[in-house]
Amino acid sequence: MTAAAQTMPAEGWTTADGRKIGPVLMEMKNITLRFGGVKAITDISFDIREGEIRAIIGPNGAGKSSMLNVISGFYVPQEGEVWFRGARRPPMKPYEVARQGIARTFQNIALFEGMSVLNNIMTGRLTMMNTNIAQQALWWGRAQREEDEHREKVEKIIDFLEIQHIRKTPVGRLPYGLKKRVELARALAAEPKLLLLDEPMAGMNVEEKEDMCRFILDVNDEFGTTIALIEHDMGVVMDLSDRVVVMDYGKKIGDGSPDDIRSNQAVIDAYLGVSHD
Amino acid sequence: MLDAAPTRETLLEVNNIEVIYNHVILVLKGVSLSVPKGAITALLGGNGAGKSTTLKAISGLLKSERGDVTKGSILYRGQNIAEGNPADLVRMGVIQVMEGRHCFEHLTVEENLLTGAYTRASRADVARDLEMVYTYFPRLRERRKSQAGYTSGGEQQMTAIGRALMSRPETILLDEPSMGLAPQLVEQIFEIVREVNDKEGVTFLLAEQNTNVALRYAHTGYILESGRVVMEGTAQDLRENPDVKEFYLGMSDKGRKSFRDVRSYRRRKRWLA
Amino acid sequence: MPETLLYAIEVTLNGLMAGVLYALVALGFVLIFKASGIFNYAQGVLALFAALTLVGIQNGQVPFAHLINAIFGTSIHHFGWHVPAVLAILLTALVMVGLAILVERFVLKHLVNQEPIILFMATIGLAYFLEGMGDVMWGADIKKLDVGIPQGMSGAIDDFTYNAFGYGFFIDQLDIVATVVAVILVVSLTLFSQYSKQGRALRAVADDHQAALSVGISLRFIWVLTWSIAGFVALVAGIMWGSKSGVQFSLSLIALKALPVLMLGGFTSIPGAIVGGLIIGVGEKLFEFFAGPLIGGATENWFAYVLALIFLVFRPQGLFGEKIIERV
Amino acid sequence: MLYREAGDFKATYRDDSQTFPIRFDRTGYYVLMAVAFGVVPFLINDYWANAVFVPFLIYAIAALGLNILTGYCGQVSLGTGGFMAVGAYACYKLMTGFPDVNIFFHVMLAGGITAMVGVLFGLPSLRIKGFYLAVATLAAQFFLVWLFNKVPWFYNYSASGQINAPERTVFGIAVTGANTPAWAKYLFCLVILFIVAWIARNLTRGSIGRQWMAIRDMDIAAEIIGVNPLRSKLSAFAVSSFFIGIAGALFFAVYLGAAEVGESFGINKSFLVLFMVIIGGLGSIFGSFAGAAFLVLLPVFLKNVLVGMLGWPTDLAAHIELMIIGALIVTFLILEPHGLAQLWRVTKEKLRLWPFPH
Amino acid sequence: DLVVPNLSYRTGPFAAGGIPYADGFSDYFTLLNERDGGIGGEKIVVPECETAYNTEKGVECYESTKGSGALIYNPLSTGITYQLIPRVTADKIPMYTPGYGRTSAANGKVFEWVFNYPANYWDGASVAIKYLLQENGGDLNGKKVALVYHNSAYGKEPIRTLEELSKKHGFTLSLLPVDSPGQEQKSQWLQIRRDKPDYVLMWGWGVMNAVAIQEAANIRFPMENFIGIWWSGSENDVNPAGDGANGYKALTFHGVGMDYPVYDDLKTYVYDAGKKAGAGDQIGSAVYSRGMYAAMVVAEAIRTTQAAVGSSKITPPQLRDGMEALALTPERLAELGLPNFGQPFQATCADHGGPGAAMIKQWDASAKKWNLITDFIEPDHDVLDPLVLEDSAAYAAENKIAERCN
Ligand SMILES: Nc1ncnc2c1ncn2[C@@H]1O[C@H](COP(=O)(O)OP(=O)(O)OP(=O)(O)O)[C@@H](O)[C@H]1O
Ligand SMILES: Nc1ncnc2c1ncn2[C@@H]1O[C@H](COP(=O)(O)OP(=O)(O)OP(=O)(O)O)[C@@H](O)[C@H]1O
Ligand SMILES: [Mg+2]
Ligand SMILES: [Mg+2]
Repeated sequence: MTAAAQTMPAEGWTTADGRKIGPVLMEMKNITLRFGGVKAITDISFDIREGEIRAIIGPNGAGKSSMLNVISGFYVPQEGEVWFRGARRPPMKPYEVARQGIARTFQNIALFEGMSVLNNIMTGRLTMMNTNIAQQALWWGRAQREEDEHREKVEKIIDFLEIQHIRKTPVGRLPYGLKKRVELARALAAEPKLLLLDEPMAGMNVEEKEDMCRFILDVNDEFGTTIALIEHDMGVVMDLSDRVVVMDYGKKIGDGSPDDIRSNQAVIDAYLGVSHD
Repeated sequence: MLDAAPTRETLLEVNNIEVIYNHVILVLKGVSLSVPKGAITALLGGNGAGKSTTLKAISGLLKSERGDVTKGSILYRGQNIAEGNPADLVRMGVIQVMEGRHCFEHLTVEENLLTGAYTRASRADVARDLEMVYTYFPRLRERRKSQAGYTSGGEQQMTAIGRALMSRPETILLDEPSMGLAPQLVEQIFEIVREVNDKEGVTFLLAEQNTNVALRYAHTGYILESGRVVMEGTAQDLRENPDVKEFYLGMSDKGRKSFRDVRSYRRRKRWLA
Repeated sequence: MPETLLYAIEVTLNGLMAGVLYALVALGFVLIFKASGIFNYAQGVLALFAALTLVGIQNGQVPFAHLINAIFGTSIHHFGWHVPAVLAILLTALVMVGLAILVERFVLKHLVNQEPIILFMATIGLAYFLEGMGDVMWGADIKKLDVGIPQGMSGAIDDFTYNAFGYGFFIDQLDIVATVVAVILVVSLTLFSQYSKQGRALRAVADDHQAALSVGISLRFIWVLTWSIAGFVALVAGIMWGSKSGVQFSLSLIALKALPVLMLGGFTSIPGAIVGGLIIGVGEKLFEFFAGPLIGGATENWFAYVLALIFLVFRPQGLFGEKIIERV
Repeated sequence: MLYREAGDFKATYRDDSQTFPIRFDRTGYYVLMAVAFGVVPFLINDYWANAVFVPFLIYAIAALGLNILTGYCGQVSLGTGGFMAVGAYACYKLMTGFPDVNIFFHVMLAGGITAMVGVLFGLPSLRIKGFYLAVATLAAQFFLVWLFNKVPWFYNYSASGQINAPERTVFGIAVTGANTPAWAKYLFCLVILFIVAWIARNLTRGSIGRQWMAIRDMDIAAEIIGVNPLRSKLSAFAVSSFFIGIAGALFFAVYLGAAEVGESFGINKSFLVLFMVIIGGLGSIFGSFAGAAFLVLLPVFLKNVLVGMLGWPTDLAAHIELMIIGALIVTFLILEPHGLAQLWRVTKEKLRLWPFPH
Repeated sequence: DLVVPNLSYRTGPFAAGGIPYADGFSDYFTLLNERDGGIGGEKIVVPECETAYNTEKGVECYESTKGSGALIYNPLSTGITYQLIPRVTADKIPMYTPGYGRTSAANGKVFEWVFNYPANYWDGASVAIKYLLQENGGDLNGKKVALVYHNSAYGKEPIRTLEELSKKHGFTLSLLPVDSPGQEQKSQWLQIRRDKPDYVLMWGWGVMNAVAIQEAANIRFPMENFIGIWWSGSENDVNPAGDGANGYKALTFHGVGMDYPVYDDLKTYVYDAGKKAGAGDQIGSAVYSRGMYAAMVVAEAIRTTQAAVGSSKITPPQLRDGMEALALTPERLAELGLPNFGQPFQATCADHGGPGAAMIKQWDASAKKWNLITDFIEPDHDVLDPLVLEDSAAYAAENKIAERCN
């Protein structure tokens, strides 16, 4: 573990550009995950603090996506503990995890292809809608009011992400980059405490990446959402993140500020190849 | 680095094609390209510009997505292939690596690679090429017995590229090869592209978002926007074009800017409104 | 040995044989599913159509006689010749290949890369069509099918077991033939799909039509090939079932007996079809034999499904099916 | 441009999410309703009621039910026949057990009972997916048919196991039994269909509907974003079976008047309703109507053309009818794989652009 | 013209039985039209409608034909019959279901519009047992009888009667249902092999018959102890088993073979004139002659009605009266070219069921023909009549029908 990581004050600190990083929100303790003979994650520990942008990087197959899956409760690690908001998280179904305020996007876009963009984003709010089936069947009073309220929130997100024009389009027809944006919108709709992004910029050109960065920064800034992201574009990672975890072959080989990582020899050997400017 | 020599004969020629999906959605509005033999040609452009559609129109995969080439022609070695079926095209030496991996989930990584050699007869050659792919991608050797559906995103991408190499094609249509790959590997893949191009004279047409890398390795390039070609030229010219620099390479006059700064301003200039 | 045990053995043996007959039908399903991810609803009708064609050819029936007579007011029915069984089977196999080509040409080709449920739907249309066509071609009356397969109790087994256990077991000779044929089919098809290049291509097509196209696999060839094989398997199933009950409409309903077998064995597994068949055959026969009289009988239909259901709860992809890949 | 949406702006979200956002459609819908409720009852005779309208209305209810389960929630079911049988037998027992209660409540209660049975057989859907799930529903299909055939209590110990619907009235007018006027049958079914379709529409546009569709499109992702798969699948089974139970009750009580379980509610019924749903369009309310209309009307139409007009022998006509239906299904699929509903949508999209091709 | 619709099935799972029946029914009316110019000068029109043995299609056929002045219905399906009973009652059109349908419809006091003479399922069950009694010197005590039946309303019909009879005669009855269509009967026949019943009765239809006979032959069950109801006694049922079927017995309520003068007329006026209904290969088969018998009874009823109302044009309610007044005498049968073909009977207002007598026929596999081996055997009315009364009374109560004919 790098020196920087150890010297972090427990209650948080303020970054150079004036954002407040709070106390630890989520902590992974000694996670080990195996699939039959394949060891996807070996004894990894790290934490995510409130309000920060945390990057997870590493070569292909290092176990990054698997780590996100552990956080969202889809994979159950053989060993290790997950701590969330200061308490140990008991074994949980993924949908219960979602209800705790953890939303995410997926590496291989997982939108609901049969639905329109609007409906896809509305699914993000399912955890917050609670009229019962009889009320919805009648579509009177509460059900309709609830729908309108949530619709309003969703429209805000649509405006924010600039996807008004495709609101009613079935997502199957969208080009890759827009799908990624819709996925982000769906995750944002859940108003999460912690937002997990799995390669949000893959398949985008610089301009689109810039847009995406802008959204991520704004979310982080305006809603105070904590973000953990996996990304292969080092420019993005280094510019955006407050702290970076580096994984290789399921093991953690580095953890610290972007600058620490850039100069970490193990990381350079395993991942960066050349030292990035 | 050699740029497109003007003497090269044209291998693949796309003439003013128009593509419509589902009989209603017009996506390509007259795209023309010519791909010189033995060169690396890059197809650049933003999301939804129609890069993938162009590649699919060439390889004949469009029909399987209910798309149709309604105008124009596509010539390969002077032969019209617009109506051809993909299998015949592979026999003619054109193979496509599709965007988004498209591995055979239930087959193992090795079986995936072997299916790439479906059109080839000699077992010995196939075995040799398998070895070659494993040398290019050592990670795949480790995972060869895993079902492709369970490998990581990057591993699937390597499998898809390796699979195409296994068919010993004359022309490879590569759709976003760098997507989801670690930076080191991106370089490596482009190195492989260059090596295959150099040594075996394989022609490449590659659609890429990663303009930076693509223009470093390509000889010529086309820029597509909203279904139209808005710019073409040698890689060199494109790289030095100020607009390309700004929109596709993310460089301002002062060199690369930080992604953190993007919040302060937004560009919305376009060739086409 | 106590009586009940002897009966149990006899029922088990017969259950195994019945299972083989189910497996023959299930095999056709598996092949097509493996090669294209299509759940072929028409498989039962295919068996009926094959059997009808076989009998028609054997008896020298004029195809479409009824239609011709209705339009031209003629009265033709038979060519007046009789084709030997072996030749008739060969001709029917050819007809099935022709059918496969037509199916590819007019149906599958246009539905590349569609979702499974839509392909399933297309086979429903096909089933309607073939059912109507079989009737128009050869008539809807019941036909006797005889290709020389022996039927009835096997004397040899009866004698042998009588001498050995003091009780002669009943085994139908037809079932023995069916078993032998099924074993040959299963072994050769397994070898084909597991170890040949075409077999690998077949599985690739089932996974992803587009990707298969992109590596140069000719869907047309693969589909014609598998539908031809499935047609041949349907012919075999049609012969076995048709010899038992005559050839008529109900033959197409044997597909319903094959469904639980298929699900239990796994949609993609050729050996699964046979193992599933055996389990279902034995299970339902034993249950009907021992529990049936207590609860009113005719339990076989639902019991087969309940049995399959129990297995599936523990192995959702069937006994030998490919694991359903669940990833994000 | 004949058909357009320009100039039809929406100021509120509520307006924006109404069922027929385009004025042209809305008008069409009101006209259709006016004809269905106000004109048809005066013109209808026994033939049109019994051969066309009543079966169409009842199958539309069943198709709506199955569409919720298969089209919206993605759970393939081949148990429709069995669940219709539950509805029918429940209705029969209620009708004979409580003759003084209004038949309308019997029908609704029959739906409720079917919903419970549906939930029971829906339980395996948590583990078993795709076509494999068909096994669970098929088990339901065959088991239920067997049960109603074997246990005499269900058919009130009649000699042959047939059940007969006694006469029951609504507002003093018979809706079941031999003396029911054609228009009463028709209206009774129409009213119920109207209610059911309205409920289906409401459920599918709200959060429950989105849960179903999320499960259908990608169940794992749905679970990760917070959908409880158990609850949404079972609720789909419940709602779907509720509708199908109603359809079964009407099928027996109003349409057939007498039924025998294996014959009226066999596996063929399951397939038939599934075909309706797929041909009509999975995940589409309109599709359920279109599919039911297609498979009820087409055979009658073809029969009337081939036998009635062309005078072909009935058997030849029946066989050729099968061929035509089969060929039409395949043709439609090739034209538009997502069913009649999608064909309709694409046609509208083209109309909107008309006279320009794109 | 007089309209007699023919709700037939020439497709679907039971086409093999539906085809000959429909041919026989139509051909007989064609004969009357061609030879006699119809009945009483009125041509008989027989519009055919395909039901595929499917109740819903049956309803559609009924509704589409009833408007055209249909006089009487004969749907050849228990399921469709049950559908139509309330409908014909409301529409006041008679329905004729010889040898099938709802047994208790024999009680004309309750079922005003339904006729099922000359025999019904319960008669059949009783005749079969009577025959067995004859074979066993009047004593069935301790004998075992198994009933293999189609697991449907049709197949279940005889159970009640057989249970009563088993009590009366002291034989044990075991029940073996076979699910439709009946391709697979291994378990049932293994059970028979184990239980070794002395006799097996069968209520089957369609492919079930052929498979049962084949399986019986397979396990070497003595064929002469295997008796089928009349619907299990067609050539199609025995042919697939070949020699194995030799000796199989079945009930019949009419004659077999082609040794009746009417067939000569059929040949001259219908077949040679190219006016036959079907392919023409069914003539003389068991089910064909049953279709013909049904047509003959309907024709005689029409004739009786015409005589009674004094006009050649008749209405369905008048035809009902004619059906109730129908007298089928041996002389009349001989005149019709069907001497001794059926049992003579006289219907009444209360009696819609006829005498219920039937004969036993046996299959000769080498000659490929049925031989009658008994004369008409009367059923056991002491047992049957109370059952009919009980069942029809229940129906009357449920549907609030007042008894008539009193
Ligand atoms: N469900 C699973 N079953 C078997 N192996 C798995 C499973 N999920 C992941 N793996 C394996 O675990 C390893 C880590 O996979 P993971 O998807 O986490 O990699 P990653 O770091 O996200 O890589 P990439 O950058 O390529 O997406 C890979 O080798 C993969 O094959
Ligand atoms: N199957 C389809 N049906 C309808 N529209 C489609 C289909 N596939 C693509 N499109 C549309 O065609 C346009 C071009 O898409 P295409 O995939 O070719 O873009 P691209 O340049 O490859 O973009 P990306 O960089 O995101 O991959 C997009 O607007 C998309 O919405
Ligand atoms: Mg990953
Ligand atoms: Mg693309």
